[in-house]
This record gives sequence, C-alpha cells and structure tokens, in this order.
Amino acid sequence: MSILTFRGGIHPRYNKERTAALATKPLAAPDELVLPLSQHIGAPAVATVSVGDTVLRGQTIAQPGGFVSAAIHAPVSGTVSAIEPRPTGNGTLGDAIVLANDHQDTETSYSGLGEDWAQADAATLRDMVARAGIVGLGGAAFPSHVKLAPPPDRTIDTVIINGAECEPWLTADHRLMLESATAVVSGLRIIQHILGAPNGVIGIEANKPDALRAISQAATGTPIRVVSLAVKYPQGGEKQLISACLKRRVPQGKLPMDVGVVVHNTGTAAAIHRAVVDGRPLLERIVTVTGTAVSQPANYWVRLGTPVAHVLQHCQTELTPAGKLILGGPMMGIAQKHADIPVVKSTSGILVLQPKDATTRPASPCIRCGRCVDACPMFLVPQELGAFARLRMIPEARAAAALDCMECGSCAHACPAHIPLVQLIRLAKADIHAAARKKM
Amino acid sequence: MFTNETLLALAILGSIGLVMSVLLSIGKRIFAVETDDRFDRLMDILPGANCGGCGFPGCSGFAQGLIDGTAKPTACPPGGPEVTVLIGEIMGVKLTPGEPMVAVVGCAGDHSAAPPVANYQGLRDCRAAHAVAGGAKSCAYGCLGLGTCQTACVFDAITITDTGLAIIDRDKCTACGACIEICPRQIIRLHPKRDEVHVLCINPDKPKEVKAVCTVGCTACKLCTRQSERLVMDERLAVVSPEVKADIPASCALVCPQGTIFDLRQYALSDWILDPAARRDFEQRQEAWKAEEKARKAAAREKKSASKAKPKAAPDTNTDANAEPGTDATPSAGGEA
Amino acid sequence: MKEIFVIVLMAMLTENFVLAKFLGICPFLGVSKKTSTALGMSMAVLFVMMVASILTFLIHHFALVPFRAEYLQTIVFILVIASTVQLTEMAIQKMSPPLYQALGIFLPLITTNCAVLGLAVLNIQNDYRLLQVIFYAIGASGGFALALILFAGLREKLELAEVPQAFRGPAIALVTAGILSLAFMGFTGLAPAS
Amino acid sequence: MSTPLIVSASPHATSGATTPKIMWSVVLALAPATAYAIWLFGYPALSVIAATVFCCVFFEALCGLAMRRSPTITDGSAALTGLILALSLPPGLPLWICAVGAFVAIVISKAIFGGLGQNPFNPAMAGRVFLLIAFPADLTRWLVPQQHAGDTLFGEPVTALDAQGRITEYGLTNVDAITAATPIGLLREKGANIVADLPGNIEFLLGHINGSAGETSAFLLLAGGIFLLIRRVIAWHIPVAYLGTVALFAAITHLVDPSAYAGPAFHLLSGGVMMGAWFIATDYVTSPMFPKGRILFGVGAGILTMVIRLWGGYPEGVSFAVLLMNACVPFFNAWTRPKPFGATTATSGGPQP
Repeated sequence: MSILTFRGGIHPRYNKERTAALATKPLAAPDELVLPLSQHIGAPAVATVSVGDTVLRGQTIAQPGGFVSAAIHAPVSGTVSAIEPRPTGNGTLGDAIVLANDHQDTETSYSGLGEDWAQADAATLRDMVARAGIVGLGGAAFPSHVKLAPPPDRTIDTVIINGAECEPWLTADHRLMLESATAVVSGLRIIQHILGAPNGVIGIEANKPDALRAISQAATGTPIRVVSLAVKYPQGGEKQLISACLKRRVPQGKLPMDVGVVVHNTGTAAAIHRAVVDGRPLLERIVTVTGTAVSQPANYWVRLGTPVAHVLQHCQTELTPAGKLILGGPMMGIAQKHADIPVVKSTSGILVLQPKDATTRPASPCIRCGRCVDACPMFLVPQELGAFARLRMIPEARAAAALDCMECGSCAHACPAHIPLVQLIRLAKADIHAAARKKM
Repeated sequence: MFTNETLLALAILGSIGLVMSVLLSIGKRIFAVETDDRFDRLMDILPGANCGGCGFPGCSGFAQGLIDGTAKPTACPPGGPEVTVLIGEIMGVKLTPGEPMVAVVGCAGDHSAAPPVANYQGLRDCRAAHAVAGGAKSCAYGCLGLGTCQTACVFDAITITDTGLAIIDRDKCTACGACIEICPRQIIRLHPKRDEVHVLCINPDKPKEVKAVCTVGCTACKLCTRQSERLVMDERLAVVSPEVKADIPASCALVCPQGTIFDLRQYALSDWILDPAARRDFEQRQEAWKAEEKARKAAAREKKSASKAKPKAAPDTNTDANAEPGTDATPSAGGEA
Repeated sequence: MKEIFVIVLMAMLTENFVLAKFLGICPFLGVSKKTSTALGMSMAVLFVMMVASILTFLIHHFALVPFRAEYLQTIVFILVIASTVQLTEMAIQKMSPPLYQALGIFLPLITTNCAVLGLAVLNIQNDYRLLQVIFYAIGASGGFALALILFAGLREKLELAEVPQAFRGPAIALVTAGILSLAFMGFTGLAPAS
Repeated sequence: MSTPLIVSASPHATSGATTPKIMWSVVLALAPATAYAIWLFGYPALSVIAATVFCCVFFEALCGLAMRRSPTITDGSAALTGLILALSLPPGLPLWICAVGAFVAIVISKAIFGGLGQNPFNPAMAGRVFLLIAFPADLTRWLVPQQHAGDTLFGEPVTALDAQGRITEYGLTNVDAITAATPIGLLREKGANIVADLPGNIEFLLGHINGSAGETSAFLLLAGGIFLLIRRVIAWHIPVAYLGTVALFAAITHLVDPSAYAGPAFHLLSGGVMMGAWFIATDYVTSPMFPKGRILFGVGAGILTMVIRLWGGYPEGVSFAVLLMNACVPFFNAWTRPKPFGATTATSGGPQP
C-alpha cells in the first residue's frame, strides 16, 4: 500500500509508545461534574433544566442555542446543584451546569434505529445526530449535524475519516480504532448515506499498523478505501489530509465541501454510529492522560464534565510547580493555569510536563534560516508574518495570506531561535479581523 | 562696455531661454492639472505626529479628509483646541474647540495587589498574553503590565512600573486614543481633564471573587455613592458619572475600604501606586476620618434621641440611619487580603 | 561596435555614477524608501538624461564651439536640464499622480542632480560622438537605476530590522550605500577605458 | 490550586535546534581546514586566526553592552564570522589589520544594523573587501607553505622576503620579478600557459599551494561542506548552483580559448570558491530564504566570481560576488516567494525580507 502525504510539515518526537499499547479503561465518575454550555464552535447551548432538578444519565440538559450549536446531556444521574460561571479550558469564565453525582448511573431510555438505519432518510438521521449532541472530536468541536447538511448546490462525492492522529503523545483515536473498528466503519457508511457520497476513505498514519489492520478488516466487503499516510505532522489537517488522500487542493479561503469532500474524525464517526444505531448521546470520550510528569499514563473513557484534577488524581500525578498542564496535544493544546477545569467534548488529551520540558527558551533574533518556510504546510512565510505582526503592518500581513494560517505550530517547532511565531501570527490575524470590522 | 563677446553670450542664452519657455508654455497647457493649495497650508498647522488619533493614516490623510469633507475639524486630539481653530480659519468654518480629555488606566492592581497565579512565558505583549489563558494575572480584567500601550503611545506618556502596571502622565497625554484601542482588556478610558477623582477598577465580578484576586479591587460596597451623587453604581462597579454635575469631596477616597478610589488632589498617581509611604499615610488619614465620622454620627444620634425623649414624635424616620455603613462589614483599615 | 559595449558596461558597473563617481547622491538617498518609487525615479532620470545629453551635445557643437563660447557650457547645460526636468515633472503629474506624490520634492530636484549635469559635461570632456553620447547616457542612467533599485530593496529590508535608535534613517542608509559601493569596487578594471 | 504552572502559547514542543548549535556546527565543519592551514603556515596563520576571532567576539560583546542587549557572544555567530574572515586573509597579516577587519565585519556591517539576523551584507566578506581595498599590498602578499620553505616557488627563485619571511618578489626566468601570487594571481598575471607547470590538481586538493588560509585544502573544505549538508545545517541549493556555474563558466571559456583560460577543475579547487560556496554564500542571514531564490543566488555569485577572476581587476572575485548577490537578496526573495496552499493568483507583493 503506497504511503501518501503532503508537502511541508515536520517530524516531532511522537512519544506515543507510552500509551499506544494500553487498553482504554473507564474512569470512575467524580462527585461533581461541570458541563460548560459552550463546549463547541457556535452559539452556547441553552439549559433546559433548573437548579434542584434530578436528571438521569443520558437525559438532555441543554438544547442547541441555534443551528450552529450542540445539545448537552447528563453523563451521570444526579441533581443539578448550580448553573453559574465556572473556569473553562480557554482561561475564561463560562456558564456551566453543575451536576451532583448520585453514583447510581440510572439511564434514560434510548431509541436507536438498530441495524436497518439505511431505510431512514437523511433528515431523520441528521436530526438524531443533532439531538445526540455530536461534535467534531478531533479537537475542533464543530457541530457534526451542520457538516452533514452542506448547502444544496454542493455535491459531496467523498467522505474522509481522519485517523491520522498526528498530534504527538496522544493515542485516543488509535485506541478507538483498535477497540471499536466496526463502529468507525459503520459511522462512515452512515455519514456517506446522509451526504449521498459514493466513496469513503479512512486515512491512518503508518505508525499505527495494528489500527490499519483492524479498520481494513472491519471494512472488508464495503467499497471503503483504507489508506496508509506518512508519519508527519500535521498530516491530520483537513486540507493536508485531502491533498494526501485524493490529490485535490482546497482553494485558498475555501472549505473542503467546495471540492466535494467532508472530513470527520474517527471518534466522531463512532459517536455518530452509536447515536443512530443505539440512540446513545455523547456522554464520554477517550482521553489520553500522559506526559513526562505522569507516572502512570493511560487512556481513559472519561465522562464529559469530569474535572481534570480528578483525572490527575487517578494517575497519581502531582502538578509540580513550574511544570505545565496542557489540554490537548503539545502542538495545538492550550496550557492551563490550574487543574479545576472540566474535560469537555474537544479534550482529546491531558498532557502534564515536568519543569525541564515545560520551560520555553527565550526568543533570540531570527537568522532567516527558512526552516519555518520549509515546515509550513500552507506554504506561507511565517518569519515574514511574524515580523509584520510585531510591527503591526496589517495590510502587508493580509496580503501575505496570514488568515490561511491554521496555527498548527510546525513553524514555531522548527524555529532554532525559539520565536513564538504562532503567537505572533495569531496577533496579526486578530489585527486583520479588527481592521476589517472597523471598516464595516 | 558691451563688447561683442557679452552681446554674443546674451544672444545665445536669450535664444535658448526663449525656445525653452515656448516649449514649456505649450507643455503647461497639455499637462494642466489643478491642485488644491489648502492641503499644504493645512499640513503646516497640523502637529505632524502621524499618531492616527483622527482615524486617518497620518496627518496628510487627515488633511486630505478635511478637504474632501470626510474629516471633522475637531478630530485632531494632539492638536487640541488651537489646531481646531486654525483648521476652521483655513477651511473658512467657525468652530468651538472640544473639551480637553485625558486617558486614565482603570486599574491599580500591580503585582503586589494582584499577584500573578501562573508563570506566563512568551511575547512581552499584553494582547498576546491576554490570548494565552488570560496571561499570568489572577484578575481576568486587570492590567497585564507588558507595555503594549507604552509602545503604542506616540507621545510616550505611558510608563510601566516594575511592579507591572501602566501609569499615564496626565500632562503628556493628548487623548489620541492609541492606547485605548490597543489595550486587549479596554482598561484605559477617556475622562475630562478637569476630573480629579477616578475609580481605579473595572472588575464587575461578585465581591467574593474580586477580593480573591486583588486587594485594591472595587467590591461594590456602595459607601462612596453616599458621599457624592457623582459616584453611581454600574452593576457591581462604582463609576464617576459624566452627566451628574456635582463636586466630589475628599471623603469619597477616604471612605473606600479597598482604597480603590484615587483622588488626584491628595496624591500623585505614581506615588499612590508605587510609594508604600503614601499608602500608609492614606490609611492613617482614613483612620482619622473614620474615627471623626463615628464621633459625628454618635453626636447626631444623641441629639436625635434627646429630641425624641421630649414629644412622642411620629415613628422615627431617622434619615440618618441609612447613613450607617451599608450591608458590608464596617469599613476597616486599608485593603485586607 | 565593441567600444559601445565597453562604454555602457563602464558607465553601469566600473564607473557607476552613484557608487563609483558618487554623483546624484541626494535622490539616491531620498527616493530609495520603496522600490516602486525608485523605479519611477529611474525612469524619470533616464528620460531627462537622454534628452539633456543629446540637447547639450548639439548645443555645444553647433552653438558654443563655432562662437568660441565654451565658457558658457555650465550655465547653458543647467538651463537645458532645468527645462527638461520641468517638462518631465508636468508629464508625470499628469500621467501618474501617485508617483508624483511619492517622488515629491526629488522630481524638481533632478535639475540640480549632479549625475545629469555630470553626464552632460563628461560627454564633452571625453569628446564622444553623438552615438557614443546616447549610449553613455543609457549606461549612466542604467547604472543610476541599478544602484537606486538595489539600494531601495535593501532599505525596504531594513524597515523590518531593529536598527538602534542612533542609526535609524539616513545614518543606516549611508552605511548600506557605503558597503554597496565597496561591493561595486569589485568591478574596477573590468573594462579598462579604451 | 496555587502551583504556579507555566502558561505559554502553543506549540509546547520544539525541534531542539538552536542558533548556537547551528553556528558551532559550522565552526566545527571549518575546523579541519583551519587546523590544516595552521599546520601548513605555522604561527603566522595561527596568529591571524586567533586575533581575528578574538577581536570579533570582543567587538560583539562591546556592541551588546552598548546597545544594552543580552550578550550574544555565546551563540557563536561572532566567532564564526571571525573564523571565516580569518580564513580569507593571507597568513602573516599584521594583527592590527586583522583587528580593523574584525571591526568592520562586526560593528559596521552587523551590529549597527541591529545585530544578528538584521544585516543585509555578509559581515566576513564586507570586512575582507574593506581590507582588500584599504590595504592592497598586505592583502596580496603570500607566505610559502612551511613544507616548501626552500628558496623556490613553483620552481622559480625567490628573490626577496619581507620581515615576516613573506615573499615580496620572486623571479620568473622569462618575466621580470613579480609580487608572489597565488595560483589565481599567477593565472591572472601570466595567462593559462603557466597552468601546465602549476602544481598538479592533487597538490591543490591537498593544499600544498600558498594562498590565504582558507584557499588551501579544497578537499577538507569540501568534506566540511558535505558534513553540514548531511547534518541539514545548510541546504544544497547554493553550493550546487555556485560550484556548478563556476565549473560551467570555466568549461565554456576553456573551450573557447584553452590558452587564455584554465579549465573547471582548476577554478573549482583553487582560490576561495570552495570556501565561498559551502561556508560564505550559505550564511542564512544574507542569503535568500526560498529554495528557488537560493539557486538564483548561487548562479549569480558563480557568474560574478568568474567575471571578476577572468576580466576583473582583482585576482579573487568570491568576496565581491557574495556582497553583490547579498544586495539582490530582497529581490530574489520577492520573485521566488512560495504561493500559499491552493492559491489561484500569486499573492507576492513587492520585495519583502
């Protein structure tokens, strides 16, 4: 099977061997769960329960706050102890529903379509996905039912399932593909049915041969193509995945659906399968807890809303001062100031680094070595964008396509002078948007 | 005296000059382009700082805007009233100069008052730090002190104290708004120059949360609003309201338990923030004022109880009662943790 | 024919008007902020040099020499150059106002540009024939353009450099020009004047 | 709750490459050639190299203090500039001239532009060209390698030595005495027919010829260059383009007139080309950032080197060629900017850094 890839990108140290072979274990639910109303891209959800109500596991506790939004369900049975602003993963306070867990886990009734989901039409399937609160589990957390409803003038001919998991340290998707390969394949076929897309592709990086075998075996007898991708970061980026699998290039400023493709994460496909076949909403997800400061790294089925502090206790991890706590992977994850933030739908990993790995070296002058240019998968010139950002030359930054940057971090990873290029480019992008807003 | 040589020279030069001038006059007509002379006169009177305070790219952009009518003559903050009047003369419009304004940083929580909770590493830029989990500061609204406003200020009116707080020099500040626009937390606000009292806090959270993150934050105890009508509550924040026309007595600053209210007449801003001696002096005067206030109230109460003992008056509508300190604990000395 | 090639090469490289003869330094420093204005200025200087050198050559040979009034050379040349520049200025103002705005004071300044006058005088001193005058003008303005555009490229790069406060602006520009002319010294002896 | 964790923007992992590692690995790649030169010329070479490197580091520290910037002498860039400059100077050069060269290289062509990474011109070459023009006599006086300390140079009697034992004159039977020259210089003076009796290419390879410390031992320089290429410190574009152009140019001119012009092997192995292609032209700061731009840079430098060598006034064209190409880098960068992913129309504006 030929190995497909894209131009640009870097080869960071993957450190996946620590958790790749560990089976996923369910994590005991904590006493208090914090479920932020805004765990997804789009409008925050609207709570449908009030303080004091008792809820069952799987019961909808918040409706989508608009078309681009997602429902939220109770991962445990218990009572609603509060609805108030609580610290969230991006460092701000956000309204959240706080559940007191009665540790009974009494479930509500679920009504799935079972195996003959193919008879149902796209609208009902899409509605089931929406009611189950499914969002992109790769880290973007974009409501899936919106992606399953492209505008009528866009015909989708291919659905790609992203099994690359190019982010170092994390093995959540890897374990999911091994442990529920049939769910992933069936999820893909459901998505193909909803979108009416004839062909389906599952892309998996070559450093997960066992997952490749499991998925190919599950996909025998179906027209689905399972391809092996080069082990390179950011192979999992949407545009890079499409160009690797289909040799198609998404035009600048356009979306994958403009070239007839929709990309979903393996976790999302499995969740869609469970929502349609068993009628189960998104209540928990696989989270890899790893890092140089974690003595017993592991993959857990963590219920949404579980505080990170609770998860760390389970792995006997003490947050040493001057260490680093990251939600997500080392390349695109967000560093946290403290651990009492909840695991949400987009949390694919909890990374805890010791001080020696956490401290960032101070930036030294740029020597124009061009390594960031070779690394950039979007073929931009990060060095120049950084200079424009520092000098607030906004029109030049826009002309140099700063908005194309997907903040994958390859440039800052490659930079020998340790210049925080992604942070600079983010500033430039914020300035460009602000300037555009001011003009309107 | 006119040897034929000079005559010859005159002839040559004259003929060339003649030919050239004919050529130029033809050229003048072919390439005629009219320009507006007011542009140059405007450029002379504008300060030339290119600070962008008028919203135009530099002074030449502003002058061009004035000529094609898209710019308001009063829109040049550094120029202030004199420039506005001069613009009026050139453009032939009678103008009344705007009221002089000054920018004030709405936060006094430096590293000592609002200690950092995490160790921020990365760009020394407030907007960058704000985007990374709200920077290292415990308060999500407070000044990060990384100097972005300092670099943005063309008139270098802003200095960053080594305890990480921005201080604006009232005399140098020309209210051009560059710092206001660049501060990621909109802490810097424009106030009329004649205002002497400012509330140095913009954290609208509940008192419990404000106290947890900062020792000089406004905990909405409403005591200052009783000292002057000019201080009103905007949700959980005391603010000096621009509409109400009333003066603010020195007691407003003294009554505030957290020491959030800054009174220009009593202390210079840099001393108020940096000099612990000024703070101690303020706390002593606060003690003295409270003791004297308690004595005054006690005296008022006896006088009232004395008057009540004589005739059985209507139920005691003692307006003084609500003058008692509000729901919060009695205003103790200075900002306790 | 080889001689023409040598004249152009010499004027552009070995005896570059700006970097070797150090003529026309003030527009060289004034207009080199952006490569687009540098290009505009080079075009203007090319036009003025061509017209001025031909006119001055003709006037010299048909007016000054027969009347033995060579001593009038400088004043007459300045007069011719000034009017040519005036004509160019009007044309540029009409044809591309942004370029006119960008060149600003340096367009009329071509009148006093020593490169243009230098060219006219050198034509006479080297007693070139008309054909050589034309090619020498092309070479000279080509050299001026080469130096100016290279220098503008460098100065745009310096816009992004954190030059220490004391050296910002003309100081660093002059140092860069100095090193650039050091580099051009590599061409000395390339085409020894025939 | 109050453990002060580190908070920084993503990414939180880096490749481990650092500027000091890069600079010191280039110095390491130059070590064999330097050692060989010191072995070849003895104390005069050692003193020049030591003095130049010391002065460069000293001036860098001085400028660091003057501009109140964190001291950057440990990152090896000043030491590298010093070493490259030293290797391009003739051994036995008076040390005060080395100090002047170091001053021009570090202070004038690097520090006042804003320090590391901001200078448009290669500091070492700017220093060398300044010295070449300011002290022409000293810069073109060569020392005979120790092993040939006899009284003949290429079989010609040495007629005069100066105080430091450097050849000032040596007589060629059929030509009046000329100042001792490097093979390149000889070629210049006497035309290609002398090439026949110049030491064979092996000699060149092993460097038994005189010349500035860096011009000898093409083999060791080549080895250093390959080492950098394997360690991915430099990209192949500039060396291959530069050496290829020099070889092609020499081959064509040799075909046209074998008597007047030497062949490609001679030009590749002698003078500063090997040093220039692998260590000088590939200086990140003063060369283009994009692959196609680097090829343009290499080709341009190759052409200019040969033009100056064959028809220019100076025997060696590498330093001038590199400086001239440094001046064109902003345009090379602008012309060869990569088009963003999925871009339909080119979005490159005017020349950017």
